[in-house]
Order: sequence, then structure tokens, then C-alpha cells
Amino acid sequence: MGENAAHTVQIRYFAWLREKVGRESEDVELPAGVETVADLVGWLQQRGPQYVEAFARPQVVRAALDKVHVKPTAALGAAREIAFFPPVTGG
Amino acid sequence: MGENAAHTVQIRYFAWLREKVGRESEDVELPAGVETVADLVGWLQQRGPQYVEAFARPQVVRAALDKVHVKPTAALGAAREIAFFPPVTGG
Amino acid sequence: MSVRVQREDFDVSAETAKLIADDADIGAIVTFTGRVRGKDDGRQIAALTLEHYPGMTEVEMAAIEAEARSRWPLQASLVVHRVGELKAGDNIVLVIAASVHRQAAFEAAGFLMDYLKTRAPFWKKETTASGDSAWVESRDADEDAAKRWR
Amino acid sequence: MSVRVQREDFDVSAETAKLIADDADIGAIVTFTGRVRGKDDGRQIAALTLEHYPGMTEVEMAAIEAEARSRWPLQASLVVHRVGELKAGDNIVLVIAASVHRQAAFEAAGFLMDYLKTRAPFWKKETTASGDSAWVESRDADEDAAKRWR
Repeated sequence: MGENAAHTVQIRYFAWLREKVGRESEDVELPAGVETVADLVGWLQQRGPQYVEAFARPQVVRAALDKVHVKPTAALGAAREIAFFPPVTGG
Repeated sequence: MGENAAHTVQIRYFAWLREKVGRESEDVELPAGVETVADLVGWLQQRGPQYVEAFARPQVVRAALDKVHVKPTAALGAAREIAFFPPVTGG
Repeated sequence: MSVRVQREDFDVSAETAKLIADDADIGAIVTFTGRVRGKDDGRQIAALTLEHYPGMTEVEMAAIEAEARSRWPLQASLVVHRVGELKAGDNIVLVIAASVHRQAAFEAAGFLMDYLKTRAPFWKKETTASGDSAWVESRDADEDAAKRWR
Repeated sequence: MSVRVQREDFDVSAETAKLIADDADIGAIVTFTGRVRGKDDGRQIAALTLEHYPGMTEVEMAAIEAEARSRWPLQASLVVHRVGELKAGDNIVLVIAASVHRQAAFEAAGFLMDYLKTRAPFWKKETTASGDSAWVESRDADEDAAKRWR
């Protein structure tokens, strides 16, 4: 996928990422060239200051693809739901 | 004490030591020469076959002086209560 | 053998009784209860809001529990995590591990908590007595605790 | 901060509630419950008789608890041990350790059980379904478990 077919994904934000971005979720059409989680973060940061601020400290942003923890280098592949959140603090 | 003054002590038995000796406790006057827990065991074994059997496997007999765990080499000193029992199995 | 996310409180004895029922092989039951503390780093905490990622939370909790059951011979296990608005002294999380002997029950309960703390998508926001609120930061100690099981 | 020897059963939730009361510093509570198993090495167990050494038992239990409190920062702790005639599925022993964070509570509860198993003067006699009875032998595993704290 990815390389030759743009596809629409739902992006979800939790905790202070949700507060900084100002929304719980949004549907976006991934442009060509956005292959990995890190690519997506870079692309989002071009969309406005709230994204720049939300992702300003990448070391405290975690991601999940279709509800599975992944690293920033993970390929988005055919994922339909991409979530960004801080390190978890439950328990 | 011990070396020059015989004194009366209460000996208590628990679990299968109680069953083998056939009593829960007894008062005995310690004869001269019985200085340690091990001495006392040796002396008790001269008092009858039930004691011989109760103390036949010294590695599974534990002792306490005045309700404190001690080793067989412990001096009886001025202890008033000497207890013999198997390794503990509570909890 | 189950995981739950809920707003309601839980009762340790009632959850234990339901879980072990009449399993006569169980000789050891370890429970862990996490509560909202009234103080954190000297701040007076009035309330705690627990947010989570519905769907992912349950999947992660079930995976953590399955991992525990593959590592230790457990007769029964349970993880309950509350979400929503909590106040100081309220229960947050319950873990139960039951086994034949105590070592497996202790280790599995510790493992469940360590993994829950570092993998399950829950986030806490504290509100102090003076009305300030802030997201709780993750503790390095929790990451270190989780690493010992690798 | 107390130890008890009793014939009656105990309730984990009720004991916990009494113990922690409204101590707002407590963030972590670990409980251990030991029960009479219905089987031991393949034998069907009908009943268990718990004998102890009155006077010494309480002194040893208090010493074990004091040792735990000197090693870990505990807000509260409790050890309850039953004696007398018990049957399969009955509770035998309860340990509770409460602290600010979970590591101290887990470690202290494990320590309390390990020391209780090897130092407190209790003895178990099993009666099988066929009516035979025998004193339970001590387990090397318990001695080994206790040694790790030295």
C-alpha cells in the first residue's frame, strides 16, 4: 500500500495531545510520501501551530496503529486508525 | 547458672513430638551436666523408648528457649520453658 | 481469567469469591489494589480523572493477562481498571492472581501491575485542592519495573 | 500494624478497610490469602488441623512484622493466622501490606509470608478423605524462599 495508494485514516488523540491539538479525532487522506508514523507526525506539524506544539517533544509521544503499540519508524501500511498519546500512566 | 545450680524447667512438645512423647508438657529438674539443648535431648532419650523415638531424627527437631528459636548447641542457661517441635508448616 | 474497564468501584472480597468459586486447587491468592493518594510530591490531590483508549485498553489488558498466564501456572486471574472521575482514597485498579502455591501468585500479580502501568492506554489527570489540574507524568521507576520481566 | 491468631474466618475487604481507614498516603495495597487446598500431592484432603505454640506464635509474628516494617516504608500491615479445624477451601492466613508505591507493598507481603512459613510456630495435620491423617512436612522451597531475604 502506502507507496502507490493514498488512503483515508482516522487519527485519534488522547490526554494532553488531545488538548493541544484541540480535537479527539479527525479523518485525513494520507498524501503520497507519508509512509511511516514519523512521516505522519512531520506532515501534521505543517498543518498548524497546535500540531507543532503537540508534537514538539517527540520523546513523550507514543503511537498505535489499529490499537497496537508501534514505534515511530513503523510503516503505516493499511492501518485505518492511528492514535497518538503520551506515555501511559494508568494502574 | 547451669553449671552449679540444677533448676526446674517446663518442657513442652508440639505436633508429632507431642504425639510420640505422649504428653504436652512436663516439669523436670535438670541434672548437673545438662548444659545445652543437645545435652537435654540426650538425657531425655535415656528416660524411655517414646523419647528415643521422638528424637530419633534430630535434623527434624527444632527447639525454643523461653519462646525463642535456638540451635541444639544453645546453653539452657536460666530458661524456664524449653519447647521441642518439628520444622514449622504454617502459612 | 478476565479483564474489565469500568466506572464503578469494586470490592476485593466479592471479586475474589466470584473468581475462585469452588476451585479446590487454589492455595494462594494475591490481590493488588491501587488507590488515589491524597498527596503527590507534596501537592494535595482533590481528584483524579482517568482517561483511556476504548477498544485498545481491553485488547492490551487481555494480552497482558494472557502473557501472565503463559508464564505462571495460574488457576485464576482478574484485572479491573476504573475510568472517569475519582477522588482521594478511591480505588483505581485491582489485580488478582490465584495459584496452587504462593510464588506464582505473587510474581504474576507483580508482573500484571508492571505491564499494566507501562502498556495499557490509561492516562491520569490530577486536580489539586487549589483547583489546578495537570496530566500525571510517567515514572521511570515503572519502566524499570517492567524491564525486569524481559 | 498488628498480628492475630484466631479460630474464626476473616474477610479481606473488611480487614483492609479497618487497616487503612482514611490514610490518604496509601497508594498500594497487597493482600495474600492462603487457603486449604482440596488436594496435596494427589491425596484428597478433607480437613486440616492447625496447631500452634500460644505465646511464642504471637511473639514471632510480631517480630516478623517489625522486621518487615524496618525494611520497607509501610503505612500499614496485618498478619492474621487461623488455628483449629479447617476444611478444604477454608482460609488459613491473611497478610496485608500497604504503602505509598507498589514495590514496597509487594516485597513486604512476600517477605511476611516467607518468614511466617519458616519461623512462626504453626503445624498442619492433614486428614484425607479416607480418614488417614498425617503431619504436613516442611517444604525445602519455603526455606529457600526465606533465604533470599538474608
